[in-house]
Amino acid sequence: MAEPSKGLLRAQEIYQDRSQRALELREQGKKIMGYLCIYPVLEMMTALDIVPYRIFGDMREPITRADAYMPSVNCPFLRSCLDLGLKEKYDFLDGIVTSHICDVGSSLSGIWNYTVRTPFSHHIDTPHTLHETSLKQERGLLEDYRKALEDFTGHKMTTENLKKAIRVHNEQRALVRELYELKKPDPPLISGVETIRVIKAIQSIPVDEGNELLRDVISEVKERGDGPQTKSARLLLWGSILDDTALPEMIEGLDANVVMDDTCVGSRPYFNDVEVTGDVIDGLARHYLMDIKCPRTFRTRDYNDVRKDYMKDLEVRFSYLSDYARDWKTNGVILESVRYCDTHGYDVPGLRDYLDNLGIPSIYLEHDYTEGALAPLRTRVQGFLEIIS
Amino acid sequence: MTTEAKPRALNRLQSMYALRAEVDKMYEGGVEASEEGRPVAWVMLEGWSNAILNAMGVNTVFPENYSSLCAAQGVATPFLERSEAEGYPTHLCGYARTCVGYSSRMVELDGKIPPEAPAGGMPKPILLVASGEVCDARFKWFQSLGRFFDAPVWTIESPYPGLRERLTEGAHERNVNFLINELKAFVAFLEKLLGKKMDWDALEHTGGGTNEINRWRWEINELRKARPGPMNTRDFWSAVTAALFRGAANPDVITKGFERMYDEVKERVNNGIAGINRPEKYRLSFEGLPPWHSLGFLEQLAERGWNFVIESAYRPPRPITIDLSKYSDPMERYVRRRYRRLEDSLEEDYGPEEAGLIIDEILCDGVSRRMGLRHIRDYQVDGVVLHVLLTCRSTSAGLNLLQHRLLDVLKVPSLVIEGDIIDVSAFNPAEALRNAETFEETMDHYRKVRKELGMPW
Amino acid sequence: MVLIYFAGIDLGSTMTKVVIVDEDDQTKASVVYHTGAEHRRLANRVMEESLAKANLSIDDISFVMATGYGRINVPFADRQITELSCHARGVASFFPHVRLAIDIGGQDAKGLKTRDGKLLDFVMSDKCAAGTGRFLEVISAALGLKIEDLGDISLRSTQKVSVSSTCTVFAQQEVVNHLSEGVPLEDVIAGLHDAIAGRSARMVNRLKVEPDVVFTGGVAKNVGVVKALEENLGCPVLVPEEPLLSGAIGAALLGKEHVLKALARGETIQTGKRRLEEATFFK
Amino acid sequence: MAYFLGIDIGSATSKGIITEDGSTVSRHLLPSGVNYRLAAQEMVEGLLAKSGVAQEDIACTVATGQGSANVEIADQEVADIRCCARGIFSIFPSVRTVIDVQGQSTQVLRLNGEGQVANFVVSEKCASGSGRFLDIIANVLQIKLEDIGPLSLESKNPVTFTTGCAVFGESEAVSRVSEGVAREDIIAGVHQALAEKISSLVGKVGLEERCAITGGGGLNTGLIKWIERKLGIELLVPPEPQLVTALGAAIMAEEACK
Ligand SMILES: Nc1ncnc2c1ncn2[C@@H]1O[C@H](COP(=O)(O)OP(=O)(O)O)[C@@H](O)[C@H]1O
Ligand SMILES: Nc1ncnc2c1ncn2[C@@H]1O[C@H](COP(=O)(O)OP(=O)(O)O)[C@@H](O)[C@H]1O
Ligand code: SF4
Ligand code: SF4
Ligand code: SF4
Repeated sequence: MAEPSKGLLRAQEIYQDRSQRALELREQGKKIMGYLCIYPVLEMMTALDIVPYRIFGDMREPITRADAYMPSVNCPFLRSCLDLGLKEKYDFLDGIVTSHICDVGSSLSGIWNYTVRTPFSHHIDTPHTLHETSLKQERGLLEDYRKALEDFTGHKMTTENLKKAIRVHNEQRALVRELYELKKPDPPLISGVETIRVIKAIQSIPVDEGNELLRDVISEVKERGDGPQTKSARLLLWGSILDDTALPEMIEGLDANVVMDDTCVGSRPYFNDVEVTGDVIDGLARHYLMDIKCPRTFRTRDYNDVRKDYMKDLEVRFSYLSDYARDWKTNGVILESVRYCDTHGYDVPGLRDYLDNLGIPSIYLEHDYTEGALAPLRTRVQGFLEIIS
Repeated sequence: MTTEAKPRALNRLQSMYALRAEVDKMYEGGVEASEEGRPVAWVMLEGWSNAILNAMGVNTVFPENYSSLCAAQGVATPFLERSEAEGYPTHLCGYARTCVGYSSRMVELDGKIPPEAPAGGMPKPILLVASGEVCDARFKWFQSLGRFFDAPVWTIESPYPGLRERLTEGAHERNVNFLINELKAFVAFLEKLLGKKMDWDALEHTGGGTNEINRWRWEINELRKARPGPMNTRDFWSAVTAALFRGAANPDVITKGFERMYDEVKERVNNGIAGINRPEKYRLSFEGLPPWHSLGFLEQLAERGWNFVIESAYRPPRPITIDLSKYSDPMERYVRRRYRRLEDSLEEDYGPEEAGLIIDEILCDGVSRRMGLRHIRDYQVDGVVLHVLLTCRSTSAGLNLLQHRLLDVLKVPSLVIEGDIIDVSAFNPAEALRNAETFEETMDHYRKVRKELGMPW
Repeated sequence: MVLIYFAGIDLGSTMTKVVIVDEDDQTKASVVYHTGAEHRRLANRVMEESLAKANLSIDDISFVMATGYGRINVPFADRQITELSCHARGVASFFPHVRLAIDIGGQDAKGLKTRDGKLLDFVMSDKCAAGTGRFLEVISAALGLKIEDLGDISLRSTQKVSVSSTCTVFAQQEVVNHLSEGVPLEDVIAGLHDAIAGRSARMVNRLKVEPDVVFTGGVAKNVGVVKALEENLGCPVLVPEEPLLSGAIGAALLGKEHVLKALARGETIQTGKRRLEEATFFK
Repeated sequence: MAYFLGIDIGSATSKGIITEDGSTVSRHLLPSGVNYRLAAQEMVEGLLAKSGVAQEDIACTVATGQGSANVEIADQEVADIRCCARGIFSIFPSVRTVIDVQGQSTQVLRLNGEGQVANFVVSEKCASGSGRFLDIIANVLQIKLEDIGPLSLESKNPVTFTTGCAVFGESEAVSRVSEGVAREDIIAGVHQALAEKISSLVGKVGLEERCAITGGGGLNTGLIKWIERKLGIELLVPPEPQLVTALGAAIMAEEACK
């Protein structure tokens, strides 16, 4: 038998056939838990030896069954997820955890329960604000979630196991950040396309295996000679779900490298650690409510400010992006969103104001989550590259 | 052209006009307050903040409603286009886009109300009260208005749990406390903003008034079960805004208005008069928000004998007396008056037996097939119109599932009409009418099916 | 002194345009051809024809810049650049004070914010033929009219009718229905022009309309759309004498500037293989 | 003697049928052309001439289709979906799902045991989801309509279009041909895309066995195969699929007289 592949090759294999490992583990009697978006707390799954498996859509597969259950004016990514569910592509899941990511995301959990009927399901109603009360609420919600998982597995989640899980997940976060460090040089050592493959791969396998994969990738990337070439543009990619390499492939086929991103199949879930607090759940609640920066959360400079200062407000909401732009030396930002995504859509004008103010050029691209939709975007990206070069 | 051979197909309620006028007064009141230097806030409909703001002497106006007013008067399009020019994607909520366009126009005019604004316009706000309830649009939208106003935004968070999670032990009390603390934080903020203390006694009054109004609205809806249906949804939409978007208006005035409406509807029931001036061939329910720009379309459906006897949105809650004597904290009283345990409201609505079935469904599947269909049965509805909105996710996302459940559980068919609350270009009336004709056959079919199954209508 | 020439080729979805300029930016030759299925591949012929017109051979051309929908696959080009940048540059050569350029071609509509020939920002229409020159082509073909005549016909209109179908194919049907109901031709055509202009105006509003506004692309040859665009934007709109050529001219000029810049930096100019071969599209 | 007339003025083709006692006496098809009113007149004249029936003997006329308003002699206008249901029911009483592929739109309906429409859904208003897309491509590829279906089945490698627009699809098809792509691969790509859209519509109303195809699309044997592959069932094809709606209209006319 051939040597099992490692590093980037392995990442690509998993990217192309995501469920393969999950199916193997299921054979061995492990429970596989699907989750949508990045708000369902993974540490609690890992603590109970459940394998977290992120649910994605497939922009290469036409949506044919989901339209019966969800109007086409809704997020095509979620419609695609549902479509795959209805086509029995997620039948190997033992359960599914959803959270209040957005309206359609919440609705989907009910629709999924009605139509796909995965045996176990749980919904976490993550609040939108960072008010003190919200933190308390999130904490309570996580207690419920913990109980639900315990009932599901029939095992207690000990503090010890939970702490251990937090440590492995933090390790994963650190490894991802280390990987992103390798994107800082010019040319970057790993391309945007490869990055998505790696991230999607680690969101498809148990966390410890993901860490091993990350380590392999990091050492391979550091040493290889056939990495990306220097290009005139170093881009930061911001946006809603991007679970396919098609868009970065198109961009990197032009005179640009995607060197940094703020998307949830990218840096978003990994750039802050979970603090191991005395009461472990406190730290988890704080992380998942406050640390993940995503337009679904209402963030403002100071909730008790009686006067709004627009620019300062934008600063608080988006300054991490200017840090990214500075540290990864990007000279342009591509804002990307699937059509009908409200949470990202409302942020676009403000975010562009902010970037304009800093003199960072940006462009907004909207697509309907099909592969074919990307071709017409090519001229736009190229035009943008001509503007910034 | 005054040659009206045939009376109009819709039979409008006279009492509706007075109520409708109250909404204009609310906006006039806002402008007046602003001119006198009193504070005006823009708020979202969610039922929590308005009474608190009014108790603090803040006038409230409602951009959601204001946008539908613009649409109804046919002046929304320039605002929509303005919002597009500001770089807002066109799929965003029509209310929000109208409001963005309006705000941008205001900035252009140095904070003055645009002269083309209907009903006197909405004055510049000192505060924007967003809401985490119902949909994402309603907090993202106000947040993004920061481009136009230096008014702070406060988002009122409210729990929006999954059904099964709502039944989890301890969840209800946690949610109640969440609300109480959340609203108290809001009050603390308001006190800081306005430099004065909350008037808790006033809250008892402003908060309680809604219950009276809702009680009359409930009674009116009870009357609408009659055959023929005495009140068409068109009148419901015209009048309901007075209850929902009451602003600082005296609740007693609105209560009186609905009381009069009750009398008029009652009179109709006694005399067998319908909400349409044509034989009631089909009884329908309208699910989703209405096409504010084309309410006249209901006239054309009434012409075919379609009587919309009930609607899904903004149905008043069943009036119940809640024993609040245990609770002395005014905020707790305020919250408990409205935020109920799911089990309790189900039991009141469906009776213990069916409520039990629903709860079992929820515990087992995480969803219920039966829940939320009560009005279809009670009003003996032949068919349902599902208004799928181009720009509103939260009211549209579940409609297709509803369509399946209605057929599965009650054998009631639905007609999907695509359109929008504000954007008239999303609606094709000719096509909708064509499909309406075919849908009559579908309704006939399911009448037979229900009969065969021994269902009561 | 050696004369130096630069060529720009704009391989559009509908029209292929070639412009050759000399070192003083003077146009030596320009050729416009229907792209058509064959000509799409035979861009080389269009190039040859313009060389003949200018009395030059391909070796006299210092640099060939390709732009337009089919730019990527022009085998004799030295470099490709998007039509966005080229239009911005080209338009400025006619109207130096242009701030907003609107280009409506066969495949899409674009709005370009520019200053001194530089592209600052842009918007582009979506993947639907409604709102493009194709829309007018399809309908004029169905009515047996010449595309050149639409403009004059529409100017006679006193009361334009609105066309409610957005889909080009169905609008064609609707137009036919209007006509069979006796609506005057000019009113229907004026309605179509208004539909196109309205779409573009809403789109370019995102760039904040500032004079001078210049309108280019094949559709700018249509006086009816020009008028409708002025109405929809509420400001005057300038049209160059040959609105089809701005992309090709811009390409030629950008080619020249590219060469000059490289020379100034003491670099050698990278040129392609210069094969006067057929172009291909779907790669 | 009582005759009944059903006239379907479609977006591209007008169809008419005269019945007597439930059986067809005469049928007629002609292009709708640019003037529906004219087409309607010619249709009536043509039908009467073919059948030898006198206009006075027509007891009732029902008009349907896009241009139904232009049939002056019509006693009633009825929505085409209802007529389609009636028509197919008279041919295949056991059919419960119908896919009606017309020029301007595609509709899927469910029938009850009495031939009434129990549920239905109509495609979006974009030509790329209708039979018209096939016509456009067939036209530019210079293939006769009746040949596109069989030809599409010869393809091993259906082309995926880079555009979702029927109008741009036309020019794309042309360019692809000139670049050497086989015509069957192009036409197969269009069929496949249409079949996908149709199967999504079928999903919306739910598929119940015994499913038929009607409308001009029912003449396209290739399209039928593509849909069958997508849905995994066999479709029933009436002998004259394009005339089903007109037949239904005639039946409606008879019912109206009873
Ligand atoms: N003489 C003319 N009069 C009016 N319109 C014209 C004329 N010539 C071309 N057009 C319009 O211009 C469009 C082509 O414009 P063009 O800018 O060449 O597009 P592309 O760059 O995509 O080839 C055609 O679709 C047609 O509508
Ligand atoms: N002989 C044929 N072979 C294959 N397809 C055909 C044939 N004739 C017509 N069609 C298809 O049928 C469609 C027209 O269907 P029809 O029901 O007559 O539409 P309409 O009622 O809108 O005119 C055309 O778009 C074409 O795709
Ligand atoms: S892309 Fe937007 S709408 Fe879709 S799941 Fe994410 S947040 Fe929700
Ligand atoms: S529920 Fe719909 S209509 Fe209401 S504010 Fe939200 S998006 Fe807009
Ligand atoms: S609506 Fe018509 S013009 Fe637009 S994409 Fe569809 S087929 Fe093309």
